[in-house]
Amino acid sequence: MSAPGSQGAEGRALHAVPEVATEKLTIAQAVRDAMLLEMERDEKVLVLGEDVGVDGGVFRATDGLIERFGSDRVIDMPLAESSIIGMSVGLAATGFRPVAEIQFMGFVYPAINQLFGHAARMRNRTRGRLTCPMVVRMPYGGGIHPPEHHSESYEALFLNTPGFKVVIPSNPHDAKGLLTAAIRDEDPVLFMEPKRIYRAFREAVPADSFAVPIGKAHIARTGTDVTLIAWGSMVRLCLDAAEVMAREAIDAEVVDLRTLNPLDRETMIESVVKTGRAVVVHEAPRTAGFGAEIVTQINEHALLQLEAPVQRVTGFDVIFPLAHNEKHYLPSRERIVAAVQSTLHF
Amino acid sequence: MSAPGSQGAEGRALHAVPEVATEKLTIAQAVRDAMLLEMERDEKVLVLGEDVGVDGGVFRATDGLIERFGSDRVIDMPLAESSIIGMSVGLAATGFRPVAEIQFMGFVYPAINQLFGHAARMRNRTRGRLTCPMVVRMPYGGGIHPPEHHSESYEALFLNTPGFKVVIPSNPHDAKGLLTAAIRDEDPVLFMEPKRIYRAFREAVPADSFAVPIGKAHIARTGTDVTLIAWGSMVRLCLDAAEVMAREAIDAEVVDLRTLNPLDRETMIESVVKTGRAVVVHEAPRTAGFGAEIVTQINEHALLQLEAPVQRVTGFDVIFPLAHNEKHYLPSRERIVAAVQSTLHF
Amino acid sequence: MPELDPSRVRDLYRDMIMMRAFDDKALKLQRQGRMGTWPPIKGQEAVQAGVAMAMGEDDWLIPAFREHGVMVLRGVPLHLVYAYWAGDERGSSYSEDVRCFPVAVPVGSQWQHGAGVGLSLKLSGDDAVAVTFGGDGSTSEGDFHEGLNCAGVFDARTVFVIQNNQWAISVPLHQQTRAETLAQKAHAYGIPGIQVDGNDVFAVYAAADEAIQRARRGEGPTLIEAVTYRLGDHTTADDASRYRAEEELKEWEGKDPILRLRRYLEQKGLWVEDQEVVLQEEAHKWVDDQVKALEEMPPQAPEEMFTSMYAEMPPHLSEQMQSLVEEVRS
Amino acid sequence: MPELDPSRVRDLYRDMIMMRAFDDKALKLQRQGRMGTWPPIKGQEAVQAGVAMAMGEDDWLIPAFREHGVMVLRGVPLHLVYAYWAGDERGSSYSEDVRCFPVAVPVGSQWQHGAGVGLSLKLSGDDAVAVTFGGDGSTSEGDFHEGLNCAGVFDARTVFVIQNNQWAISVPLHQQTRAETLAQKAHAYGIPGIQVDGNDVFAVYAAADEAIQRARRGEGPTLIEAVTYRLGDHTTADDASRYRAEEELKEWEGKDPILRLRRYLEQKGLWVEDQEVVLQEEAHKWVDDQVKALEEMPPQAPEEMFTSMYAEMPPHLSEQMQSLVEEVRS
Ligand SMILES: Cc1ncc(C[n+]2csc(CCOP(=O)(O)OP(=O)(O)O)c2C)c(N)n1
Ligand SMILES: Cc1ncc(C[n+]2csc(CCOP(=O)(O)OP(=O)(O)O)c2C)c(N)n1
Ligand SMILES: [Mg+2]
Ligand SMILES: [Mg+2]
Repeated sequence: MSAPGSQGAEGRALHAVPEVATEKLTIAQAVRDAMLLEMERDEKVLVLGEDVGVDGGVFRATDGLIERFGSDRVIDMPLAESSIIGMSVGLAATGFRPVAEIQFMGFVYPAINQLFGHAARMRNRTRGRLTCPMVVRMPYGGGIHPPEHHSESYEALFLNTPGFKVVIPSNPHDAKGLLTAAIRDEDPVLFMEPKRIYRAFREAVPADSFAVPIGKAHIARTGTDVTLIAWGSMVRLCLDAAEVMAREAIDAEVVDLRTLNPLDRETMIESVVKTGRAVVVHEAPRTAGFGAEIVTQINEHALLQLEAPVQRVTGFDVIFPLAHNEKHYLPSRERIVAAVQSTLHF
Repeated sequence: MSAPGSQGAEGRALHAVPEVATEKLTIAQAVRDAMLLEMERDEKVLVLGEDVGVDGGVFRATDGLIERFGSDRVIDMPLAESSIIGMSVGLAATGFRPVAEIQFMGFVYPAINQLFGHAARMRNRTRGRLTCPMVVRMPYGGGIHPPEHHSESYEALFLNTPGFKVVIPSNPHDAKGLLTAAIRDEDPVLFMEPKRIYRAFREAVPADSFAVPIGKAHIARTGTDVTLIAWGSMVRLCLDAAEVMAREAIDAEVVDLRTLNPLDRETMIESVVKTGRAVVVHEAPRTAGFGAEIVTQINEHALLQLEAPVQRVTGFDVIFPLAHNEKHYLPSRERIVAAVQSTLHF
Repeated sequence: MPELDPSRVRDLYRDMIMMRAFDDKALKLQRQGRMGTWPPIKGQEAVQAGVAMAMGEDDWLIPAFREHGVMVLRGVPLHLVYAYWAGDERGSSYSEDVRCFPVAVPVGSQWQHGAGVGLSLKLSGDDAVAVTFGGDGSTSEGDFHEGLNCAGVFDARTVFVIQNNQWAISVPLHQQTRAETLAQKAHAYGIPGIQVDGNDVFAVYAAADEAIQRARRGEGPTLIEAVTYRLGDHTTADDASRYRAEEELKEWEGKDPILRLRRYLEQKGLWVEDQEVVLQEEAHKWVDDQVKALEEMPPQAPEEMFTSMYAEMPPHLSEQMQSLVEEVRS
Repeated sequence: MPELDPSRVRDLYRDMIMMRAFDDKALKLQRQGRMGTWPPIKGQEAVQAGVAMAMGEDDWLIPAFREHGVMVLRGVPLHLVYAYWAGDERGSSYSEDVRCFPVAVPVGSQWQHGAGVGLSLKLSGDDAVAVTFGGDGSTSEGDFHEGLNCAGVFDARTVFVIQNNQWAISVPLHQQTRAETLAQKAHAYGIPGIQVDGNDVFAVYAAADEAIQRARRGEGPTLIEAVTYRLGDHTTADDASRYRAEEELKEWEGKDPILRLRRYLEQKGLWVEDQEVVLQEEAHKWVDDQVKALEEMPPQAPEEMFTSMYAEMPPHLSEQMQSLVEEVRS
């Protein structure tokens, strides 16, 4: 099943959306929509987490689901992340499809043992006898001025340990389609939701159920001079930067990776081969962020086509600052433009 | 305080060791020696962990310490990794210097919340008012055919999250000197011990206390044709591969990073600039392993001097196999030689 | 009821009034966009005042994140508490002689620090005690279990105080555990557990005093469950009316610990309206001064995000800091 | 004592003899280099046989790592148990109708799986029960707490069995917790906890039977603490004489659950030497056959490390697998 129409951020449709009924949704609503439709389609799909029931989730992503499906399928868990995942392992291995919510990515740490030690390993450990088809939803990233631990963008944590798929949508359409695909996936999928743009904009999303395939990147903007590679909320920042640069006749292509594991190397390399220049953008700290893997793969597969070293625009190697200094930490349009300039004038 | 004499692996002294009293020690013994001397020097140094007391540690790294220092300073902890670290945070912030042992790196996951959420953040969070001078010792890596979860080499886990130093010795001399420095350090240091070579060989190590500075790489073998970059047990493998290649007139330089954070970029880049070729070797899975950061930094700082793309010789992107398939997973001399060949014939 | 002389009882009342005043102010500041997310303490003042009064000068406080009251009573300047919740790390950088940990946001993670500090005090022969706080929800985390279990094993000089305000965001206590009380969880660790009415400041004081003295004598840790109620929303980002019945709130507003203590004082003839007026005025003046102090703090330099990462700044961080400084300057 | 007819009592004895035989054999294989690290079950046979007998056909078993006895009784072929500990993942790939989780090496992590499976069974209206094992040491992990607490909240169809063999590698129980019993930890979760003599197979059976029936009736989880003793080393990589007194071992050797049951059978006239000879022979033949089956397993292909990573192999893994296949072939 594939996406009936893909688009970049707000209104930047790249090709026509086929005629299907659509609704204007935010990312948070699209996420909810995907869960709702999958729960209707498959009674084995459960939602569980802290405050996901009566409260409807602290970001309202599960709003109304408990009224619709009852507390046996929308489960308010005790305050215990290790159990949210550990019990999901038990549920998934015996036939359910849990969609677990970790309230903020910064609170996934107590669950790491269950994620790394079991969820990611059950299939391989048993050579396929027991599996863990489950989704772990986690709002991630900065930009909302919250207290400590609420701004983490720690995708790299899940990428050196095999067994997960890691999916990060950048817009409402993909949020719905990718989450649908994640729920139907036979393996554990970490689904990171860019909270900064949860409600930042609405977009027409097909009202029916559809899946955007996991493992396929999306060219969010075509261009010829440089490739910007990003995921989640940084995609929008890249698109903004591209607009700014367009005024100076710099034509940037923006690759929205959408899935970090498995990575769509082909799409990414093709773009870089075409443009000869690349900048990778992420919110996480610089050192050993997933940007390093991107740079490395480009170097492994397109070194001779590179006109300049690939640049990284990232967070700094510091603890994510509290509100006052947040803006100085996060990648900005200006930093992206400066990095592009430096690849152009290498 | 600096190392009174550095050497590569087994017997490959690069420059003369000054005349100091030495003992022939394994890495495990050198680790013990460092703890013992630091405990004698500073009564605030404590050792705590599972089976570190009466049993002397499952690898005997704390053998005899409890007899010498008593159970108030060598503490057999309940089976609770999160508490080993969480209590160490409490101890360190109030004046002690805990040296915590995690029995195997695969069992550090329950402690991630305390490590990432607190140990790494206390200084920054309080702008220096409370600090966490503590060492977390973890035997890591494959090669000993143990049960599941006993072979992890997950340094990358600790490198995208700021606040730690990450140190990995490759020989008894450095094990003693680096651990001494780690215990004296004012910040949390993750000290990963290559269990595969815990007792594989002995080396002359100064009997007195000494520190090898954290943050300095070591040229374990000088060469002109290619730079092999590694840490821990992979350094010996690189040295072996270099010997093999020497017979074919390929002269490899081996950089033993010793510290992954902060990384000694200068030494590494200097070597690559000299040789024009590099291969990075690690046991961890390939994707998003620390090798990617190495490749990226080389590309950022020496792209024009590269004669060929930097190669990675790593574990595969799979769960570390049980004994039967272990040898097929781990980097081998042959794979290193093949990677070097491919950089030479690019 | 323990023998507290009238002046100390009035102190307790004063402490609680001060808390209520600064909590109200924080909510106002938040609505005005001058404060970040704020977790109100309204309704929980008796727990915090009672425990604070039982603590000795050198005792350590290890808070979770809803302990501003006790933090301020232990010596953390209010303007720094405000600064912290307004998004300034310097808010956790109070002076060395304030024996208080910073706020611990990851729920439950502070219990083990309490155990660790309690062991530290025991090992160093320090006479002090570590008092650790947490919420009812935090008792579901594995760290609660580990912290209390380890404290028991090591006879740590630690007192564990649960502010059982009966809700963890939207999750009521009976969905948190099947145990009838939280105090009985102590049984799992072979340590004493006691449930007290957390809106009765005397009961809290008595329980805390006994537990702290026991720990000080080296007789091991105690768990105190103080049953209270969160009269406000979980935080300023929450809307409790989504999940909490109006009647329940009303009922507990009637049990407001401040009203209760005031009624007691009045009955005993220890308090008259004039005093109330003076006290309220004093409270508001103090809070206003603290807001002023907050607003007079020079802005935090952007590079401060780098300067406390390590005792010595490594080269790659200096580079990054330099790039930021240049960017900000230009 | 529950009413077990003589043939079932003899079955219990038989089960325990079988366990002892395959455990002994594993140690021999290990010394010969034909087995990896092995955690012996010697001394703990009564717990495992007693619980296994109380389990219904469709019940799930969620083991830790020292439950080979009960695993085999629940239908895991012994040669696969051997294969697993010899370092072959196929050892955890038994047939679908064996309702048994694989070994969980991270101590304590399986408790939550037990809670999850118990909830799963409840939600799907399955009549079965989840029986989860763990050691005394594992009760110190946060996951124990969380698993039992959640099982309590959800009335999960789960029975938790602690094999309290009194040691966690070198750490004796009194350094693991200050609680006098492990059973009393159930109190923290509002669920029943019972301590039984784990070397008395009837006591174990009775407690397990009651708990399993209770869970099956939907009345919630139970914690069983079976007090037993690890007569062997922690694993073949351990030397228990470093930390354990010879006398203690001797004392417990006298309480060997197999001897004890045999004495009972003999006293009741249910067992004679001839039967023992036949049984021992049968046991050894079975074990030898299983060793043969182990050794007849075709070697695991190196590429098997790739083939079960995901339902569908992603391109980068195919590439890596290809490179390995080529390397092995050349
Ligand atoms: C590990 C973790 N998970 C989730 C959260 C989000 N969160 C913050 S407070 C809270 C509820 C805490 O409840 P309780 O312990 O009862 O304290 P209270 O808020 O009632 O004071 C939650 C779920 C968090 N901060 N940390
Ligand atoms: C999380 C974790 N920490 C440490 C270990 C190493 N380890 C294996 S078994 C064991 C002791 C377990 O004791 P207990 O739970 O009593 O089980 P027993 O070995 O007595 O059966 C330890 C520390 C591990 N496997 N997992
Ligand atoms: Mg609460
Ligand atoms: Mg045990």
